[in-house]
Amino acid sequence: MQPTTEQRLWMYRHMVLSRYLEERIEELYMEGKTPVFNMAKGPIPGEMHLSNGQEPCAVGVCAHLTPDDIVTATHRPHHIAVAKGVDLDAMVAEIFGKATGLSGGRGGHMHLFDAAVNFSCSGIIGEGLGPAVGAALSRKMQGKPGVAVAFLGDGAANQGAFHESLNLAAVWRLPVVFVIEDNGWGISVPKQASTAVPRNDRRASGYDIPGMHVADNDVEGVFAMAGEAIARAREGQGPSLIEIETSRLAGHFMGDGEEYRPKGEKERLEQRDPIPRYRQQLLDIGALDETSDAELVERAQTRIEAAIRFAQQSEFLPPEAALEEVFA
Amino acid sequence: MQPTTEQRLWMYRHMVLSRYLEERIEELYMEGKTPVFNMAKGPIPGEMHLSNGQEPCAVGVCAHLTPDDIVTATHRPHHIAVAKGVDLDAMVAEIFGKATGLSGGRGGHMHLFDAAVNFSCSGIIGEGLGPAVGAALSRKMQGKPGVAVAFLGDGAANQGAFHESLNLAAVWRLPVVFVIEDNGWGISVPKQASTAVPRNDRRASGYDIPGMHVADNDVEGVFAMAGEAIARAREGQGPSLIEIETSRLAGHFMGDGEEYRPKGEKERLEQRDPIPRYRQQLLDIGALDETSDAELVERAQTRIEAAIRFAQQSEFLPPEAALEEVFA
Amino acid sequence: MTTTSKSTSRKLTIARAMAEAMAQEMRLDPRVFVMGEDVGPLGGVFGNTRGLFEEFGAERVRDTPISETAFIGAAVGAASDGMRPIVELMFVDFFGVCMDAIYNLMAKNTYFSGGKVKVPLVLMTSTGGGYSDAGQHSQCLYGTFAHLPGMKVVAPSNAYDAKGLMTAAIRDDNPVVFMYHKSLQGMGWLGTEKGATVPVPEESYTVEIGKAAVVREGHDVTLASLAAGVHHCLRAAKILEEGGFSAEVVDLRSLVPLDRETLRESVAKTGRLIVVDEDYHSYGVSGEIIASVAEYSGCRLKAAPQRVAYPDIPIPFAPTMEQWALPNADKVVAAFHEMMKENRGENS
Amino acid sequence: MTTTSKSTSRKLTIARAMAEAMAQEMRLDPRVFVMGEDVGPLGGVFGNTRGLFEEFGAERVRDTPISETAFIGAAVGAASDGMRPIVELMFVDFFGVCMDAIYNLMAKNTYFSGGKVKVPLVLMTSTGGGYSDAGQHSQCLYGTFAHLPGMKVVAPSNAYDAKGLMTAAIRDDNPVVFMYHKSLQGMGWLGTEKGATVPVPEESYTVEIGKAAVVREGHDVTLASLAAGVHHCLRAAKILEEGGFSAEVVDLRSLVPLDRETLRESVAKTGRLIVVDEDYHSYGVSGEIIASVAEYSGCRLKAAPQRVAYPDIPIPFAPTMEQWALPNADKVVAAFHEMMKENRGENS
Ligand SMILES: Cc1ncc(C[n+]2csc(CCOP(=O)(O)OP(=O)(O)O)c2C)c(N)n1
Ligand SMILES: Cc1ncc(C[n+]2csc(CCOP(=O)(O)OP(=O)(O)O)c2C)c(N)n1
Ligand SMILES: [Mg+2]
Ligand SMILES: [Mg+2]
Repeated sequence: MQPTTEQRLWMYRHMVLSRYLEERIEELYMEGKTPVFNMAKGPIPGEMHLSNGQEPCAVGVCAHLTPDDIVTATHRPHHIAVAKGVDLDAMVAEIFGKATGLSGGRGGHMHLFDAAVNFSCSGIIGEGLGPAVGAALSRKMQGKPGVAVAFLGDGAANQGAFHESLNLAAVWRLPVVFVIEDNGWGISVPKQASTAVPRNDRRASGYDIPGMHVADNDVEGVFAMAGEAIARAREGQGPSLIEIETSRLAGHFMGDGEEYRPKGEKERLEQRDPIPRYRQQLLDIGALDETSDAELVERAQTRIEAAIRFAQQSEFLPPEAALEEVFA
Repeated sequence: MQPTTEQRLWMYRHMVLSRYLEERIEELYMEGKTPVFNMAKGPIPGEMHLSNGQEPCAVGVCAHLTPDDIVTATHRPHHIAVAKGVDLDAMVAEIFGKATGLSGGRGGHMHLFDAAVNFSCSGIIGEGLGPAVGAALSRKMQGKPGVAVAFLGDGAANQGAFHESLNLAAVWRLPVVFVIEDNGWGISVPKQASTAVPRNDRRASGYDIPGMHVADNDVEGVFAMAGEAIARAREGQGPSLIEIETSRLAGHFMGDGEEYRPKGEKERLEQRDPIPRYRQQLLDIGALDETSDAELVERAQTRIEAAIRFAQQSEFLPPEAALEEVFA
Repeated sequence: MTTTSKSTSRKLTIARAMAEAMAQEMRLDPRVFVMGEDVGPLGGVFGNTRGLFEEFGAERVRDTPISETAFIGAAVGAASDGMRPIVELMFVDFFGVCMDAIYNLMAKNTYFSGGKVKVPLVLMTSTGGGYSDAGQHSQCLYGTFAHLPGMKVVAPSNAYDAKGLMTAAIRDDNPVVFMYHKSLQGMGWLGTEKGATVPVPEESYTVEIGKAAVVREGHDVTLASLAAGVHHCLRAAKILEEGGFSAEVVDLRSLVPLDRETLRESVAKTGRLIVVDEDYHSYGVSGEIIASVAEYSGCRLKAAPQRVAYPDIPIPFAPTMEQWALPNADKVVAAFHEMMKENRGENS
Repeated sequence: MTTTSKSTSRKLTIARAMAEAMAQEMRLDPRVFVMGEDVGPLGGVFGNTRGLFEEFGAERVRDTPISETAFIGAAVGAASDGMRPIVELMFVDFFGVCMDAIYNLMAKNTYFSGGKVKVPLVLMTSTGGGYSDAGQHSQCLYGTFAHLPGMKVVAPSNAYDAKGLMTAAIRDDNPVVFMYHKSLQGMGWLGTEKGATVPVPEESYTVEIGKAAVVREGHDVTLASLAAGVHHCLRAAKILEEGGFSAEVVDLRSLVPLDRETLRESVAKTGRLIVVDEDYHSYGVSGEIIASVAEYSGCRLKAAPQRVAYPDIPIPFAPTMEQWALPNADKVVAAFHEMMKENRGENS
């Protein structure tokens, strides 16, 4: 399955949007955190897991989804949220904890919920899988269209929830796709020290479902595999599992010293940064030229800056609002 | 791998011991529970999960184990306890809740612990797997010999603990063998309604470990596969997974009406009762004759009767003993 | 919404009352469905889904694999997508294999979404011992669930409340943990607490979640409890009555929200409090109830409050030990007499 | 076994004190080992295993997959087989994915085996918020763990106690849950409570599990708390002192066993009690502490006891909301003044 030019540009644009967002968050996050790094300080306090490098997973999958389809993402959710079409203003405002945020600042960066595009994420490893299965069940029972996609990390593939959810989805033949973003790390622990198989797509056969693999963080490889898996799901042929070799260009979270990384790894990964690579690919096939690229990048930056401004200019909810929304 | 005559007779004797124990427990359990079945009544109150039909799994595996090896069993533990060499008197006394029981009556039939032969079991599905992995780790770290075997039901193979434990054992290459007693049921739910693969040994490849299968509840098939897996473990080649097709001749627990069983299933299973089958096999190859069989059966019955008498004649702990042994 | 008419004299067990509430809601609302282990053809190990499979079929009454994390997580996903699942965790003792799905997901998604995602889900689960099912099948764990914010927690003592609370729970837009005590289910094989099988109207009705009930009036002492404990209290009240004392019995019915008003009013009247709780003694329901009264300066106690709770030990198998450890009417009566020895004067 | 000599003036953070206790025990006893996520080369996300990997290597300081059920279950199996594992659950908030291994296995095997199987295991886990890590990374859950029998539960407020309690926990033949509060760890990036970094002797010593400490004497009110809350209390006591009131501060240190004697003695002396608890308000530590005093007829209270606890809400991300909801010294002071308005006479 090959993307159309429009799809190619959509993917590229969303990669650029996402990356620029992360770069800006990185800067803003550090405000108030120098010279002494204290997570509690600055306009964006708390943990921050950046998605730099993992954009191909998000765009290659979400290119096939409509707002009606369901996505559950992880503690590292920004790129996926951007590609799923989460309201950018409200999302950035949520990351800043503002009243105008997706949930008024109650959730923060690990808890982004946008019901309008059926997006959610969570801070617990493997927690999104069950809900994706359930959303797919809901669609099947209601006879409504819709596919659910659960994103997870390679580390998450060793959680019990992974096994239970894949089995349940397979037994009930539900329209779900499980997408593993294999960045080779779970915080400081390398994949080979935590995962008994080199590739998790091999685990699909334990559920009698297709297992697919995308090497080298390849945008169009993701697009192709995800397209197949999502089409299968839409046609009622049940779940699939995809593992994507991707790269975590940043630390696990902001403030990570990354001493555990083998020397040179980071530089190597940066040289394979998927965004300049895909840009070059698009230039090579003529889907993009320098001018249209510059325009696209500028538009993306403008959009992100607007969202940041929106967030910065928004107010916080009054503190007592903490007591609200516990119950519907 | 073929058993010696001695091993054959050992396996047969332990099957007979176990079955006779279950038959007697069945009778004793019903005391005080007729005409109205109330689980709280009689000399053996509480849930009772009989192992009738699953003896091949226990003896075929335990034939390869020494008291030093570790076994963790399930909520349906009697056959395995018998084959592992758990003290019969103390075990039956525990089932009766007596002071002379393995734990003074604190545990009961689902919580049989005999440290002398490294046996334990538990009432939570999949709960024994982690401890088996840990015991194997302990041996490896201490440089002591010993293999750990975790028994589980086919239903348990869909618990998260299964996945996590197999992965951990494989990553650390520990001497553990996982043995699935596939009786086709999890209470009233048939395997095909709960398990996405027809055979769980297929799941082994998700952990890069050998997956073995034994069809038709075959004692010597179990012996051969378990022998191979245990030898691998002893040689430091890591874990294996074995699935054994076995049969639950009784209900899930005593009092189960079993209306959910397809018509004729029970009769069919009874015709394939592994004990008369194995007896015939041993007669056929001359390992057993009618006289030695009768003797063996009688000795087994005598042993069980002695254990039951021991249990019946034992006292209960004083009620306040409930407060003891919470902490070491 | 609360109907108190008990026009009918038809008595139901709690098991049947639960099933009836579910069936009625399933007829009304196609979004309601049931899932869990053995809830289908078997009708639930504790009988509370009997008849549902026959009426609604395998799509809406779904047997699951033994995968509590996945299917409770799935229920949250379905509830967030517009369905109204009723999920069963067969024994509350199993919560440890799936508590993340329950408390980090089910209980928090509404808050995390700023109220935009609703999780209308009923998690029903059996509690309690007394029939020698030992330490992994006999617990109550009321305190464990009630402690964690974001879910309502109810525990009926009789079939009338069970039906009304179940209906209310299904209609609630929030997750409700419905804890039913095995000894009250009316399944013969678990023994039967007669007082739990009461007249239940055929028509649908709700019992408001968050309202305690004064199930017996009195003025010498307040006996506060829930589920099976209510019956111990009622028996104790009878014994005390024979001795010339008048006990008020408060059936909490709901732990979250907790009706502290009813409780405090009662204790303000009686001046004495005994909490009866089959859950573990420390850091649980009994402590909270006592604290809720003690911290309320409107209650002047005539004696130090007492609790008759399960000791802080795993639940032993042997019936001798288990029965000794469980709360019962005699222990409540003894606690009362102990209390009467203390003389604080009128305003202590 | 308790040594109280603080001969050294060397100050350590709690993180370093924990690591030092582990290292000393690992040198003494080859059965002691550490496992958990990122405890190896990284030295623990919260610094408490720093240096161990370098000294003891990958066999004894084991990074695990993100498989808490398996590795905590494995720790139980190893402990039962003669090892003495120290396991890390990175954030206590994650308990839901592995609570079965913790409470049905780790906490019960000794009982189920009639005392014949020992489970000498330390489960260390981080607690607490205050740095905007939101609702799945900021909880305390003290009550959740303390409620379930079979495991000891400690929560130090300073490095001296942390080292002594850790050493005691490792030497204990029972499972001990060691809850360390992130704001006290002394990791700069989590902020630093200065009062937690105190002189710690180089030599090995134990602090007895189950003994509270009166960390400040006073006679007008007892402020009871644990971990980070102790520092709020100490600050409140200073403010109160300026106002002419004298507050006694009780650092519980251990929730299981709970030192009710020290607590009751203190309240018997002061006649007033405020419990400060960062865990959820209802059905938790604060309720239990109040009940433990209220039910003890030796304590005559001059005012209704109060609690300053975390409200029954998930923990919000926005710092404005989170800080507002957290306990602090001002809230304690306000609670005291509120209390002083009540006049019960001397023996109420
Ligand atoms: C159940 C659970 N265990 C541990 C953690 C702590 N934790 C947060 S992210 C992370 C690593 C996750 O690795 P992976 O799934 O590969 O995702 P990545 O961070 O690489 O994107 C861990 C261990 C958690 N959040 N939840
Ligand atoms: C975590 C958990 N979930 C559910 C149960 C209830 N339960 C007890 S036995 C059983 C069926 C187990 O099936 P299987 O593993 O195949 O073992 P079998 O009973 O067939 O021997 C179930 C669901 C439990 N004990 N623990
Ligand atoms: Mg990763
Ligand atoms: Mg089975």
